[in-house]
Amino acid sequence: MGHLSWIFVSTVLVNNFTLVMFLGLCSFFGVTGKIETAWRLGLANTFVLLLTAVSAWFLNAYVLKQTPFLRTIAFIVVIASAVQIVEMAVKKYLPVLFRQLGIYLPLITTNCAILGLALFQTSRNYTLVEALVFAVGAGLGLTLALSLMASIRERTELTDPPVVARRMGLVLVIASCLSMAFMGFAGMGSAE
Amino acid sequence: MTAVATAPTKADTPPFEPGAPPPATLIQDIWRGIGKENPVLVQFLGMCPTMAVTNILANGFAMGVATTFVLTGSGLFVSLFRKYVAHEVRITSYILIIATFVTLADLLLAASFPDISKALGPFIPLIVANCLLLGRAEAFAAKVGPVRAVADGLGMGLGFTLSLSALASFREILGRGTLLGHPLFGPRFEPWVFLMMPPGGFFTLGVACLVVAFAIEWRKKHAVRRV
Amino acid sequence: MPLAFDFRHGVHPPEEKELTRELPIRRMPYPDELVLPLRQHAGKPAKLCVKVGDHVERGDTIAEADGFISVPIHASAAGTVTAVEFWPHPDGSYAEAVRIAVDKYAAQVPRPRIVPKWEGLTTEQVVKAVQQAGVVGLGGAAFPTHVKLAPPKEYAVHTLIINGAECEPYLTSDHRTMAEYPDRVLFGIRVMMHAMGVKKCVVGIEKNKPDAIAAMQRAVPKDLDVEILPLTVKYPQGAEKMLIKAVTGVEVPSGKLPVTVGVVVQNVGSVAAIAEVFETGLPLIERIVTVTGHGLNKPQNLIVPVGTKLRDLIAYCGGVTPDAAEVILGGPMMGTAVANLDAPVVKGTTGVVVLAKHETRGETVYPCIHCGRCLDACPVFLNPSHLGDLARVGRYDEMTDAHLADCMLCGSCAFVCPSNIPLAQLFQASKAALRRVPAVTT
Amino acid sequence: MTAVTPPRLIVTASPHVKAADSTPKIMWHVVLSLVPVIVASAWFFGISALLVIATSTVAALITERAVGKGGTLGDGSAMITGLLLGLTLPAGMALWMVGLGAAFAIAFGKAVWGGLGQNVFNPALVGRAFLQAAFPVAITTWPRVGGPFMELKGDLFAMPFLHPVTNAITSATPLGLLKFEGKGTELMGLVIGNTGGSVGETAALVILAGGLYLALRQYLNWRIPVSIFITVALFSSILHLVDPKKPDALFMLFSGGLMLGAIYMATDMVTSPVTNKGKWVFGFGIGVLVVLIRVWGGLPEGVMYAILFMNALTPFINRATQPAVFGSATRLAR
Amino acid sequence: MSAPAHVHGGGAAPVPGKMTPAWRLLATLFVAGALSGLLVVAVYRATLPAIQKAAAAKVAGAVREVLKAPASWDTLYLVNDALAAKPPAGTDPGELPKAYVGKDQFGKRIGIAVVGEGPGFQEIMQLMIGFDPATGALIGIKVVDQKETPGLGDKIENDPTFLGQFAARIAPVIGVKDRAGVPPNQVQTITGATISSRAVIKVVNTTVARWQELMRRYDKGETP
Repeated sequence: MGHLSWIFVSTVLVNNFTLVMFLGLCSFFGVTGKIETAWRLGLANTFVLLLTAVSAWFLNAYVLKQTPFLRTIAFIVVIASAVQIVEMAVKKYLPVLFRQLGIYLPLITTNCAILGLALFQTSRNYTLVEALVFAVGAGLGLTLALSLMASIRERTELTDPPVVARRMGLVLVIASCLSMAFMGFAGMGSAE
Repeated sequence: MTAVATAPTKADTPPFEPGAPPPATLIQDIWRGIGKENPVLVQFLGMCPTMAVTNILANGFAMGVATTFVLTGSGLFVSLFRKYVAHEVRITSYILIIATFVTLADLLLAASFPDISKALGPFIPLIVANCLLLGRAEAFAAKVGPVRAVADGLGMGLGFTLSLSALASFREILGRGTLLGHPLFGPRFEPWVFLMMPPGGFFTLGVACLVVAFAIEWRKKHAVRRV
Repeated sequence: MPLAFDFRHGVHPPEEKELTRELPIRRMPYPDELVLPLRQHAGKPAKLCVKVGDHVERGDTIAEADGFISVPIHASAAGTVTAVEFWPHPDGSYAEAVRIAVDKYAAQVPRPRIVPKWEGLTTEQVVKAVQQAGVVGLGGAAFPTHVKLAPPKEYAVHTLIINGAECEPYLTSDHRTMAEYPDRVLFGIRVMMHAMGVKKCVVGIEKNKPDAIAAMQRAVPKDLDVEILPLTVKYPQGAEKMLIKAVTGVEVPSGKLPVTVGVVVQNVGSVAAIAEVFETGLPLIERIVTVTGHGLNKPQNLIVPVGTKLRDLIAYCGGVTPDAAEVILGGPMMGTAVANLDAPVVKGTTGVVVLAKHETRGETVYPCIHCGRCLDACPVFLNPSHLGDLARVGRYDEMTDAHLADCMLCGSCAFVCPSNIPLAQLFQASKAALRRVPAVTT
Repeated sequence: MTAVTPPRLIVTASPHVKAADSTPKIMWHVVLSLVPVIVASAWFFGISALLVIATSTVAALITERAVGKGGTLGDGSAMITGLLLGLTLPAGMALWMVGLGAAFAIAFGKAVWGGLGQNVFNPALVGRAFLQAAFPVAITTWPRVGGPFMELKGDLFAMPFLHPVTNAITSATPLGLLKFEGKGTELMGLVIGNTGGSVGETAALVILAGGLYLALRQYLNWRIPVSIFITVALFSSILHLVDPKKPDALFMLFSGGLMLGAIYMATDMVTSPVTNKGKWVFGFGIGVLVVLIRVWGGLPEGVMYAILFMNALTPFINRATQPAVFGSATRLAR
Repeated sequence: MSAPAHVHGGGAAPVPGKMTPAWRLLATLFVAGALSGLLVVAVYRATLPAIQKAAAAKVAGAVREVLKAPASWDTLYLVNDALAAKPPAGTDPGELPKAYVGKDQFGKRIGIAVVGEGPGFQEIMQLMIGFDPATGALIGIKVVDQKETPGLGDKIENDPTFLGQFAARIAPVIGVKDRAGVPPNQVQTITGATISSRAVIKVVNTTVARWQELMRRYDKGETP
């Protein structure tokens, strides 16, 4: 249990997927000042992360044992397919949810956070339960980072930054500051 | 040339493809990725590796070379098969091609430079998820001949490598006081550890963006003055 | 009733009322010329019914009401109509106005007229009489008073609230009216309660007017259920919704009129004007104006004929001091600064304040530091800081979502703003911008 | 006969009068209230403390002049950033690092965002977090309290880019002692301030007095420090009751940068919530994070990171704690 | 490679007026999959020896370092919580935890080298630990993988005096700020990197304890 909670805390705060591991930056920088969008994107991401964690785990355990060199290809293809199946299923059976999350699902396929999760859980030899905790933590961490970025940008959209900072400069400085703020969590859980 | 004269030549060219890139010389195709459409500093594509591996120059450079390899290889293959790939499954096919080349890059790197391969870890396989690759395949390689596709891939790759190397050099020089592992400033140099850490990654790219934006503004201002 | 006699938030601007608080109301002599704009009230402007060269007696109708939400305008003095032309209006624009050269040697006695006997009149007749007399809200908004006397039938009005708060700094006209003419005010209340069939009336007076409170309390007749309620001294205590909250503890729902909670609010001055109609038969041709300010030599409370030019009024009050900088019609919180002293006193002019340079707002505007003082000041619980940010970048639609419509432009936010951001002005401009762009129907 | 018309009639929008406070006035009062803290720092750490604070302030002002919008030195905000950054650094820190930190604070904590009022993170803390990340050893080398006034507490004048050669006697902060060696510190020392630590954070009483002055003059919002203190006290008391080895509430309150952070950093108007409810939430969040990081984190002190993290949440808190409008359905339902 | 083909063949939304027959879609993907598979397998075959050699050299180097240059070593495999000299059939020897039992030139056991891991300041750290299972005396330690703060926490890897002092200490060791005298169970932590130092000590202690027990049982003849 202690191990699982360490994985969780470490993934959400200490090694936040976006702010420390640099995964899923496209959506992180692409997110505008709309918190609702960030939440939905985060939620959709978490969902896909969970899906990926499970499918990647089974792939590793039963299919890729003898052919580890096919991992990258297998993961990306399976993730893409899984997302597409889910997209269709959600569209058919949960149209309300689809309207909220649907447009993000295809984007997520090429989100490096998803593939990164699969690769990291493989290289760390996580069990299925650990992988699930890892996925939830990663999703939560992504959602947190996205929401923080969105709410800060909501504010900076009302301000008047210098011309040179308007395009990406300020966004990267924000990311840097956020990343610094997360440095305070370093060592959490290993200090005892 | 008048419109009448162009009509027959049009029939000889391949069927019109919407969004096909305008014709250009090979040099232009290569130069585009380095300058005006620099994937890192202008288009902000492939940010994850840009920041994750640029803490030292060797890693940044290796990542750049690996990406260039994948860009060129996948560009070539996408372009070669562009007429045979059905429209409905093209993205899947592109991903398959890209993933293949990424795997090749991963294996080759692990065989030749095991230390760098270990340092880059999962970020080599993660090249698959770099939007730059799918973007170039879809927007360029799938619409032009193999030579141009390779040129474009090479250009984009060079632009990527150069930007990554520049960022990585900055981070390594100030963050460690070394370049490619060689100490530059002697033993009393105080490294700026900040640049080695995640916020330093965001910061370095941020500064690069500010500098690029400043240069653009400066040129704009001076262009106006000249007029 | 959790927070009676008070409302939450609000500000405490310096009162500055001691300049004129003790000065009895005096009558100003007629100036040489009067200028009567046809637009002096909320609603449709009056319709002109005299022509150049006509001789008018004091109290003669010179323009008629145009519809129900409109009132006639009467000549404030005997004289000759010399022109009907565009003239500087107190709101800063130019508006059609009737110029009357005052007959210097006239006795200024109004034509004999029938004084209506209020006891026998129905609601409709009282409303008609009040409209004919041109009475409007004298608190500043100049909304025709008779309209309020005839609230929609679906609402049962149970309480009449008389606004004697006079929360604007400097102004003392309502204060002096209540202190000097309490009987007239109470007579007006009696007529109104009769007309509206209301059994209960509360007069809210800020506690900084003890003499007015005492005078009113002494004058309350035994047969009327009138309560004189001392209120906390705070701006904007005199705002309609704040006053209702302070008196009844009920909040008027956002976007609704006070009648929805069974309350009608009238200003003290308007009530006194109604009383005048049923005492003397005279229409609203003069009003009590506080002429004051640290930039003025002789501050006074004056009965001023409507249409008197500010130049004449200020000259009568001894002119301005060398450091006078800004002339304001109304109170300094919500009044408008005038650029042209030829603009006349109109029915809604509660006071004329001449501010000295050191009292005016500085010119430097700093960036918003999000100190949150405006949130603590806003009586309607808006977030002026956020609204200000939105206004600056022109995101008016989002301002609507942030309840801009509830803003009553009281200026509390701008008053407390340490960065000197003209929030009230921004909001006024945003409201105007939103009115110009009709909502897109989806 | 006096003039009827004023010589120059100005026409402004209403309201035409204004409360006496202005933004520069608030800022300069904060500066004023920091004077005793600076004096206390000089008392404990001598000339070194003054050198650090002066360097930081001068560097901040120069940077503001260079990259700011122009004419913004007079509002006093750059001065505050410089002073506060200096107060959070150890007395023996090489001055080139101090100056660099201050420049970073102004350039990337403020100017890039658009200047005063537009930044989301407290600039002084951005500068300090940068220094903490860039020079982790230098910023955690705490000189010992006391000694002759003119004594240099470290290699203050190390050449830029070179690391200081320090031979000064160092000590540990109370929090460091507790975390790494399991040793406690006398409460009296914490309250008075003769313990190791940043130049301006040790004298808890002086800081409290400054905060009280500002709170009484309404130049800081008392809700933030009070909610931080309450949260830290309650949370750490509970932990102390469960496990007596964990520090008690008084130690938590008076050690480290909590006082300085709660009173001067967290209350920065620009980077804290505007709503009163939001201020309580903000303070609560800082309190919880401080205890979490101090007790379970890898670092001995977490006030800076707690405040930075809550700064990041501030736009969100603002959004979530909008007051209900007068007469709105939510208010009427109550 | 056909599984994804099914999915996508069925999933692609047909464009009205431009229908591609399903067999073409499948064929496209099949050809692409086959080609890429061929390519990957070929390169994998070609590079495998080099990769394996590099990995083996790395392990060998680490073992040599932490056991202070043993003459030779045997490999034991951990299967089902017990050690075995040979990996059981059907398991992948590359995935099993291993102990390298070092011997001197006379074939006498001088100690074992094992990999231990645990949470560091930021991430999991991996150490190769050489020790004498009989006494718990440490022989040498090498950091295999760590992501500690550069310039500070990474001194656990780069500062030879820190790792060097573990030699000849007896596990379990404790970390102190200033080592007083020569108690055999104390090591001095790195100033400014106390947490990382302690993480190393923790990993050393838990790893030694675990493998001491495993070795004891192995020596008694227990097999999986």
